[in-house]
Amino acid sequence: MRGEMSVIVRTIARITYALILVFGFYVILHGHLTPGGGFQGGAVVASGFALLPVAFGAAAAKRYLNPSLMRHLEEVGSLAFLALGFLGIGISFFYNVLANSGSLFGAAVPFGPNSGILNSAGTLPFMNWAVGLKVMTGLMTIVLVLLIGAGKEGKD
Amino acid sequence: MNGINSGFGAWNPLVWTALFLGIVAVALAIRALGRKDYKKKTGQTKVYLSGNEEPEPEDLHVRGDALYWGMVEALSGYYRRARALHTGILSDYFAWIIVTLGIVFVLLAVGR
Amino acid sequence: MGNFPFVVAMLLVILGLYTLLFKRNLIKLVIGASLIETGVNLFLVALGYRTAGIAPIYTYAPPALADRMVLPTPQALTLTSIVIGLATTALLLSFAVVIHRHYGTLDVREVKELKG
Amino acid sequence: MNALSVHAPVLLVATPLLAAFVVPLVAKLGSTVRNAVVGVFTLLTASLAGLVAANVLAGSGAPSVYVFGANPLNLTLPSGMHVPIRILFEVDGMSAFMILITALVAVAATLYSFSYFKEHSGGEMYYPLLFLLLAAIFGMEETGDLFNFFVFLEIAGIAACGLIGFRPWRGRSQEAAFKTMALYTLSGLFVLIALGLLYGQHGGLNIAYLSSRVGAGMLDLVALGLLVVALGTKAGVAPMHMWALDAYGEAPAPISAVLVASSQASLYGLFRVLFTLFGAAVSVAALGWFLIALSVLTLFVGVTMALLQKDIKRLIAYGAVSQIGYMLLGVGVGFTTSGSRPAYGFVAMQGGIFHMVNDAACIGLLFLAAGAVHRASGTRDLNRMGGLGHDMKWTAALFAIGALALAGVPPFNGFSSKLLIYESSFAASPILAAIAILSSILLLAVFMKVFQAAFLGPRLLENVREASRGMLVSMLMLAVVVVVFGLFPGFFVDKLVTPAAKALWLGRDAYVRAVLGG
Amino acid sequence: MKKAAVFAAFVFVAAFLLFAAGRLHPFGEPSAPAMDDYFLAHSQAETGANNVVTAIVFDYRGFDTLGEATVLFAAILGVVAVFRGPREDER
Amino acid sequence: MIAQEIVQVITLVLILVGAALAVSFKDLLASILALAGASLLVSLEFYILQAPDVAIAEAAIGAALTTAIYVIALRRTRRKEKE
Repeated sequence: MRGEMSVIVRTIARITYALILVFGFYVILHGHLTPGGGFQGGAVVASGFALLPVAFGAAAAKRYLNPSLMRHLEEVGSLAFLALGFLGIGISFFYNVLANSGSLFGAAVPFGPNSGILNSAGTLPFMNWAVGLKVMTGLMTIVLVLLIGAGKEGKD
Repeated sequence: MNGINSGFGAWNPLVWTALFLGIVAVALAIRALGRKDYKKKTGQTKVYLSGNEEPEPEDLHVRGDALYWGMVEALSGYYRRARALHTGILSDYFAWIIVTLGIVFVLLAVGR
Repeated sequence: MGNFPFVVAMLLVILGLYTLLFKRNLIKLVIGASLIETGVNLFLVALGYRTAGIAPIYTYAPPALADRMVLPTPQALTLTSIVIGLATTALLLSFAVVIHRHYGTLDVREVKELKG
Repeated sequence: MNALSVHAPVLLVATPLLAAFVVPLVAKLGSTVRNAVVGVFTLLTASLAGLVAANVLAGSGAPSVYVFGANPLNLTLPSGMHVPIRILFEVDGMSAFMILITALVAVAATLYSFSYFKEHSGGEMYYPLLFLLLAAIFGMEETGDLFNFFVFLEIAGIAACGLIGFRPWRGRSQEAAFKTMALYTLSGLFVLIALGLLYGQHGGLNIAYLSSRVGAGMLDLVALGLLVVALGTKAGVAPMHMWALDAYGEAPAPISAVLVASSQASLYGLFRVLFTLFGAAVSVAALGWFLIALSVLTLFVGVTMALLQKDIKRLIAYGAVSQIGYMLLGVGVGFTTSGSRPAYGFVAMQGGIFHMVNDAACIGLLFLAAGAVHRASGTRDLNRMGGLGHDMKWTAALFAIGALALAGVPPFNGFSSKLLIYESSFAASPILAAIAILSSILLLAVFMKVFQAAFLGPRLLENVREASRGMLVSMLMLAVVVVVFGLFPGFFVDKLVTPAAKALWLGRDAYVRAVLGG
Repeated sequence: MKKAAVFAAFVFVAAFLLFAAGRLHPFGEPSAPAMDDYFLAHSQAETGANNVVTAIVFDYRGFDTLGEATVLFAAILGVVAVFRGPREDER
Repeated sequence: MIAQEIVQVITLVLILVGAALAVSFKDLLASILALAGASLLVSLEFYILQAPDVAIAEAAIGAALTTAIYVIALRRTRRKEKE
């Protein structure tokens, strides 16, 4: 963790990080079809991020990402999720208004095994994105704040 | 409406308060019968301690610790044990939870 | 196989309890809490398993097995519980770091200014 | 207006959550805007709490159900099912009562915080955490789903510990926060294990559904034991009370008051488990007597140890722990006699439940006053205080009201509820009444000591100023509650406490029927 | 002595937990799956999601997920508050 | 089927071993790594129990992020558990 690691580690970390990012976003996007969803994708992205301080040192990680920006993004994600819950308040809180409506993400799904229709599941994909944003930035904030805060005046 | 009745006794705070205020009024009335010619902050109201100097008010203040030392002393056996149990060690907090859980399990298993 | 997975989950809980009760380092206590957490998660997921079942996802599910899926509810609960576990762990560890800053120790027996 | 009434239970939780997410964003605009937003949301939450309670009490405490994501929203069971599949809120008389308590404490604590935290940093974290804690407490009191209860329990625990450790430059606050969090985590996990056991056997998570299914099987009893111990720990019942002393003592003063409400919400959960979830299955008299024994222990340990304390907030914390003993004593007597249902059992329930609101008001008042004293004098050590009453007349008077009420001196509110507990526990066993009265007398002695040491005597400290107006107003609010509840107890017992006690004592069937129908 | 008592209680509790694990329904054969069967049968029609777990997490038990997101939010606030650095004195 | 059961039993036993090591190591870093290993095995066990959603979450959160947080916290405190 101390300082920077060798070029090999950094290169591998860069590639792995990109791969993990792609995988994480895929997991979020296809959350209603394949294993995964907002949590898992967000957590995957954040755990890929945890690689950065290992490879580039804590200082570099801090330069890339601003904890207070992350925190505000996290709040935005929470608000979006809450708002999606409120969307159904005409009927009841968390009612899935978009499902089977025929509009965006409203395609009906045949019963039983099928190959998956991305344009389905109503509000669920939106919720996946809200929670994904939230979990991703939230976990990053925790790691960053611990990194910065614990380093600030600890007697190493 | 404003009182409560427990089935064993009744309690009406308004009546109680009226009584209490009445007693206070009586007490004040008795006090008013006393001498009125004392002047405050003169020699007339000075404390007389068998000719000794009156101590400064700061020295007369009873500190929080000292107020019940007699009671604490009398119960010192209990207090020694009770203080010893409040160790402040986290493991002991957990230990109490587990012991209580064990007792509850015994009670549930036996008393079923 | 019997109830072996349940037993293992409970054993994890018991190991965590042992750590909480008899270990002396604050970070070790947090590890104990994490172990209990893991054990409970395993317990929940194992509750919902069906022998020879498949994951409760209809995308490309083998049609022959589509009526034998494992129970989904415990999995949903476990997802929530995992994130809660991470939150508590992070908070506990940050308290431990600051305690170390103030007290210079992480020994449970020495972190006891609040007593009596 | 009707739609608002219908959705009030969920809005009551969603509004503080929304506030918690919004406040950090508006905090950039300066502390005046932030405080205005916080104030508006607090008032909104409190009025929603009033609306929910009014709706429930208008139906004399009959449970009303709100199902999340269902169409229509009171559809608890889809056609052909006997298990509720969605999360639902179920608000009955007891929940309404608890909601009112929490709202009262919430308003007082927020108002107080405006002055108390004026020059502290981190307001953009303090108020959101406070709102999260409140939302979680409201959620715990409203929910009808066991896992949802667990989630709110965890939110309450985490937000509470964030607030306890909110002043990281004090090592002791971190120690208290770590200990509290560790115990909260363990008890939360016990709840989760119990939930797993219940789910594994009955395949449901709804409290009403589980209540209709649990029996006296060994697994159900293991779950019951875990739930009792976990919720007892969170409520601060001796001998698991030690975290409470650290937490109440080290948290910022307004938070101590809210923590009392949070402990009471856990106690509410315990009552819900005992009377509603396991109401039919458990006729274990041994458990009832064990709870009574614990309550007596809590009482006794709380008051006797309070006598020794030098730190004013830790002393009040011991007082707060002893009050939990009174509530548990009243309801424990009710639980023990719930098989035979004699008249005094119901009176005991009324006393224990009535004491909850009285305790929240008095202890809250005392904590707030202690915070004012701490701020004014710069110390919490009783031995270094003295003569504060010369400069802080209002605080001294309000502290005296709180102390007398807590000690059960008539005509304040503590006396009315304690009277009900004394008389009914006397019917159960005279020894219990004797211990309860003795504890009350000791409590009076304890607070005589505090009052004498802090407020009376010559001035020992220089530059002491009266608490600021906001702090005084919030204390005055609680003091008014103390006095009004003391002078007109009959009204409140009739209107608030009796529906709550009935909901626990006799309301199990109605609670189950509201969900399962039939 | 004290430690022995605690250890005894620990062993007793552990025995109870293991006993509970042994007494549960046999592994792999859930005893009361009515609620979960409902989810498996209806989640596609009601929510349009192929992944039943996602359907439960965000639709049937969406409120829990809101709570879980809140837990994370609270933990972040707590951690940030703890590490916000030294400032002001006691008063 | 038998092969799957054998794998499962082995995984479960290894989880227990990892947990026991996490409890018994005096070196806290080793302890944390043992915990991470146990977490990873639990994630595998989730996969075997047909819970891929939970498996991904456990691998990312339980094994990776929790370990990172532990290691960061450990850097600023004492590494060895005192005797």
